[in-house]
Amino acid sequence: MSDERKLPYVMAFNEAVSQALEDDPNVFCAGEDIGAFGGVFGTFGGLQAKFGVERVVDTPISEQAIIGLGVGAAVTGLRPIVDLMFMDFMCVAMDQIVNQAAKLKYMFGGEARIPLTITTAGGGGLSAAAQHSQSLEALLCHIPGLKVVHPATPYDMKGLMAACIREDNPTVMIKHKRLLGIQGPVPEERYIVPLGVANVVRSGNDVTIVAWGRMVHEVTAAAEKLAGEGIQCEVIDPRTLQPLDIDTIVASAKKTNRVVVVHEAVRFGGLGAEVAAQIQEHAFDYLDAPVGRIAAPFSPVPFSPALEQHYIPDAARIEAGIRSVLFRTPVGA
Amino acid sequence: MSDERKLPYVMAFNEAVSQALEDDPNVFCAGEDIGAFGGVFGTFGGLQAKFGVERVVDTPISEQAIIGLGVGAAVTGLRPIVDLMFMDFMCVAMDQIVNQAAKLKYMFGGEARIPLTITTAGGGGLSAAAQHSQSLEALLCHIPGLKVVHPATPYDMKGLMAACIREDNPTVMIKHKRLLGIQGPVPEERYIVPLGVANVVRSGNDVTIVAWGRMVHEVTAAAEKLAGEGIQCEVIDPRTLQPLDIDTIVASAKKTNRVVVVHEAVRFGGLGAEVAAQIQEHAFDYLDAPVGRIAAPFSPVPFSPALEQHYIPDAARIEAGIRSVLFRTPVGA
Amino acid sequence: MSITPAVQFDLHRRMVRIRLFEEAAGRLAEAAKLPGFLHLYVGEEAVASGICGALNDDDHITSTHRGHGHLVAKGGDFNRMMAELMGKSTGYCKGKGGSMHISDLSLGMLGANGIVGAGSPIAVGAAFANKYRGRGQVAVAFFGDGATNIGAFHEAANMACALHLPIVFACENNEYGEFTPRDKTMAITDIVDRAAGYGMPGVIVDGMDVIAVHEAALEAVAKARAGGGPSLIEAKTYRFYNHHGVQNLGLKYRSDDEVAQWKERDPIFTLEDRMIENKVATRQQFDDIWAELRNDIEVAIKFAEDSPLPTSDQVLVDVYSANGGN
Amino acid sequence: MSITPAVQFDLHRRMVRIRLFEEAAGRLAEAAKLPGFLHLYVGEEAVASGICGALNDDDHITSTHRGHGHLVAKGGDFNRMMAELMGKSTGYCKGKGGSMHISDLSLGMLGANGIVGAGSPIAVGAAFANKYRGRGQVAVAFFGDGATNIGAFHEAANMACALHLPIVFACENNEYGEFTPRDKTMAITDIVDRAAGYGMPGVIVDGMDVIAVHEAALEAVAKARAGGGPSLIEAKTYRFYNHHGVQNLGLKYRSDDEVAQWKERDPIFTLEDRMIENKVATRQQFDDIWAELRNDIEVAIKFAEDSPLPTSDQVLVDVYSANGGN
Ligand SMILES: Cc1ncc(C[n+]2csc(CCOP(=O)(O)OP(=O)(O)O)c2C)c(N)n1
Ligand SMILES: Cc1ncc(C[n+]2csc(CCOP(=O)(O)OP(=O)(O)O)c2C)c(N)n1
Ligand SMILES: [Mg+2]
Ligand SMILES: [Mg+2]
Repeated sequence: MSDERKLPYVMAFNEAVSQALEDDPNVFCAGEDIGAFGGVFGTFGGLQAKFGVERVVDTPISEQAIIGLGVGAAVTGLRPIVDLMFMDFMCVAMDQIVNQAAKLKYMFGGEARIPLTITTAGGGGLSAAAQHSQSLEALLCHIPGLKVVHPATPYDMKGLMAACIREDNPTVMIKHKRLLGIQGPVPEERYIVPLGVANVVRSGNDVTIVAWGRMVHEVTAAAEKLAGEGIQCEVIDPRTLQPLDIDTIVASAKKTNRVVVVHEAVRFGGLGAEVAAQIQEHAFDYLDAPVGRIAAPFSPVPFSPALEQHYIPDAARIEAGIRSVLFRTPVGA
Repeated sequence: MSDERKLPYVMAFNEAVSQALEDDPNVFCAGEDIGAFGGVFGTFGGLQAKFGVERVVDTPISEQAIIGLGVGAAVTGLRPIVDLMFMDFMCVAMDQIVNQAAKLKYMFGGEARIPLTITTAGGGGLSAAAQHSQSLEALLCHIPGLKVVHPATPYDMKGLMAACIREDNPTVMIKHKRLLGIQGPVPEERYIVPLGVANVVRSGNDVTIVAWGRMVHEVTAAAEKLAGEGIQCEVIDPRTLQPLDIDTIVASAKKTNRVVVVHEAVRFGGLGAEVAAQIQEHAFDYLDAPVGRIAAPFSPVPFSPALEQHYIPDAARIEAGIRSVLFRTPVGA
Repeated sequence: MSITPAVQFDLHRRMVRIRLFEEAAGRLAEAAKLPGFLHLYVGEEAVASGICGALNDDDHITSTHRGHGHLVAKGGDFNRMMAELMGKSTGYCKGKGGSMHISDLSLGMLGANGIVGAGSPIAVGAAFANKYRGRGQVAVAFFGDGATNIGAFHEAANMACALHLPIVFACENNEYGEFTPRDKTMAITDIVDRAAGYGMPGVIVDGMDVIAVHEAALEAVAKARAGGGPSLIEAKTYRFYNHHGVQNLGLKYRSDDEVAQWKERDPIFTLEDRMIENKVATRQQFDDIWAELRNDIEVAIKFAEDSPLPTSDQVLVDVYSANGGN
Repeated sequence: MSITPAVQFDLHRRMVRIRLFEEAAGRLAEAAKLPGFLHLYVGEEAVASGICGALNDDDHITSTHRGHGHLVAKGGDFNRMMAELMGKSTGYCKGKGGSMHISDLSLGMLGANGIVGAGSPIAVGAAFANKYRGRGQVAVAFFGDGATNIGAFHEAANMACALHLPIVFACENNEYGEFTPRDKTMAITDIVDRAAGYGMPGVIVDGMDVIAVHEAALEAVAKARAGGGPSLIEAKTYRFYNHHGVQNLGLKYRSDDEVAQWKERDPIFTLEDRMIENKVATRQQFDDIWAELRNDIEVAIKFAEDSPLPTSDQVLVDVYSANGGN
């Protein structure tokens, strides 16, 4: 409808945080430049003015301590949202994420609740080069104890962020830097997009495409193009990457008999490998072709737009990849 | 032959390092407790006494600076070996590994040589609990710019370590803590096991088993048991996990038509997913069953031996897994 | 000593409990009855006791790989501790954590930690929560001299000072990180020299003197509780056993002389002598205390030995909270 | 000034080269001709120039996200720099690195770095190699005030002191980390207060006075070269433009007054005035220098604009050295 309220992705995030701050006095936010400045991507814009310096906290450049602040506050009863400006910086804080946040509950025999949300911004396409463009979700999804979401639309952004904040386990919310400005319908009222439930973005019988983050949009463009030729793609966005809604994916694979997984991360060892491995495990007899993977080649993210445009999958490469799974010609990296 | 010289795995490592220190004045070692004490696993035993405090350096407990020491010394012309006592601690130094060591050469447009070897100890089975037992190779193998080895025998240990040290790119040598004491033939003279070349541990026509590290031994035990029933397993140890010798694996898959991947790491997002994904890509029409994966379940490593014994795959679980791929009953985690 | 006799007895009791627990654990480890690594706190009892003696039950502490002493000092239950060390389902962590992750959230003990330095950022989080709630709770981060060389400690110390949090940084300077002496890993002698770089006061105390530690802790804790921000206490102390396990394994990284000299300053016996000299206590009283607590240990060992092992179906339990927020 | 006129001219030239390069880059960025992020060094020229002026070609430096100034000061080539910023194949990194990874190993410039603090451990490695080889080379780690809050800096500083390495830690204290003032992120005023915690000397210099910076650098570098170990130099300075890009974007995280006051202390004009006053130079000489270097910049822009973009086949090149050790 034309009178549906629209918000940009970044403001959908902001609204989810704002409503959580309103609803629950235990919620607070902390991160670099998120307070007075509102975050380098504007994600926390206006929140300190509204909720005060106690609840929207500027921190030093200390990613380990930022995550630790979240872990310690969560395990003692608060519901923190802590921000890592760029996803690449999670490497600086990896111990607190992987060895502390994710494991505390288990190591303590269940005697802990860690309602911690880590927010960060991933993805390339901004000529931000090798240390500010990575898609490292595969590293997080391999770690028991974390839940990982990566919304593709403003609607999912608000609902998944609300779900992360309410979740009693550590979650990582990955925003995509190139999606911050995209507009989409976002209800003003509170709602949740449940964790672990995929979204069937588009139905089709010929081939299943699994994609997340910005790739959902590239896949949709490719799917529209193919639809003009009568090829109907079923596009599935898991939205939550851990726990992964493999049932929805496998059901679709059994229907279409052909699957392509698309992601922005490097192909080798990316989450697409797990998706492919599980599909062939659970739908082996239904597959008419190997599960294809379209992803970044095995190199760091290059700076020059002239190179980066060949690095990140786009609609044209995805289309070609889909064709090769449909017609069983080799799939490119 | 009975007069073949045997060495324990740990001494095969030690000898490779010692010979490199003898051969190349640019080689030095640094790490926590590796100097006067010889390393908590004895891996660097005796080397400081032999080569001096300048070349076998005790460092502070500062994993980021330890890797940085290696990166900076490598890029300015030395050939460092730096040690992370436990693989779990790589999370503390992840930025230096992932964003610096692995990417420098590429970011600098190729104008760098990083002949850096990072050594560490992985794996469970010592009741060392969630922060001292992990197998995190999947995190490293997803990062372009690193090479990763994980030897299963003393022979491969010496040869792969020698190869890592001579390599002009950053390598990670993962020792397995439970293999340190195993004995095996190790020639005294210098030799190399080339990076990126798999070892066919055992030939067979019925099913291919891909395994690395300590799992090679458990798989071998299972294979021997099955051989008694006339089931011939082909056991492949990639030895180098990145770059992975997928050709050898795929060729075997095309011969046996059935594959099981076994690793100690958590199954979800483990390297087994990549192996399975590539096998179905390259040998789709040859497979008579889905590629099976036997790995750790989705939890941190538990402390109690009563739990850990159910966590790490063993010969019995592997045998069951192989049977389920042979007879197409569901494969356990 | 301006510390009352009752408090002296309390501190003494905490120390003896630690000593007995640790020595029992050491014996069990030697008898191969404890799986995994074991880092004993014997010799350093005055630090955990003097500091935890200044805390309330609802104050928080973070600990290290050498964590039993901290939990005992915070009031930990012998039975559940011993059961955890044996990997039993009745243990504090149901056998999932073991020595290196032992914890009791109800006592504000946020866990031993296998990663050197990783506890301090978590303590900062607890301190933040305490300030946020405004109920006057404080947090204490325990860590070793070696841990002050790691980035996580530095970030935690700086952030605590920047945010002016109610926290005490308690450094147990035992002059070694594992098998390497402090002077090989830092160019300073006193950890307290690091405090000024964060803008907090720092004080050196004799870590073998529980009263001295306690007095310093009372001051730092009071300051934190009153909104005065962080402080650092450096306690000079020594571990009587090896880095892990009981024996020195014939490893000559410390001289026999050095060990003997420190043992002469045993924190428990020193206190007992002083209390007797000051006519605050009698030898008999101490004998009774030791006997009583020895009995507690025997009970705990029996409890642990009789407890069931966790069953295989427990592996996948407790990874996530069942009740997510949704 | 005990610094010779020739050296004064040399330092001046380094600063002007930085200023002109940065302002050209700023203009190109505003005209949308430079992809990616751009962190300008304008205002801080005296720091890189004063310190790199004390170094030899074979000494090493590590840099930050704000890295052009360091490369220019170390002798960087305008053509290859400008081409890199434009993502061209003739750039220093063949277009793969861009502003945040610009480097010239032949000049010992071990790279700008997109990770705050990550350069310092690498500088420690270079310093280690220099000591190991014993040819008297030193390393300098440049970093910001904000970077001193991150663990990597701390570990690097401590390790350098523990191993007594030939290194200088050069802090560019411009009072902000991105858009957040220093006093929100640390409880101290002077970064130099951190030096004592590592056991190295530290000195504060006026970072707008290139002669003062240079004198401090000469001393610290000489000490390092002579085997005297690490030191810290804190240069109080200011960036004239925004954290990234050219304009302040109307963002009021700094007052106009504050910016104006610092701009009055422009390090280049201050030096020029002094040199003229001291009759070491004439206005005409400076005009000629600016004109000459302006021309170099125009040439570099043309070179970069005329250079080809890298081709798609270059994506997978340079990930690994072709000649591994085997
Ligand atoms: C990040 C990390 N690095 C290394 C280790 C191995 N390790 C365990 S204890 C220890 C020594 C710690 O020294 P200190 O902090 O002084 O504590 P102490 O053992 O003396 O009580 C080391 C290096 C670890 N557990 N974590
Ligand atoms: C680990 C890490 N955290 C955060 C950032 C984002 N960031 C880039 S520059 C910067 C500010 C750095 O401040 P300072 O060290 O004072 O240097 P300045 O920009 O003032 O020169 C921040 C927070 C980053 N690049 N890396
Ligand atoms: Mg110590
Ligand atoms: Mg700054």
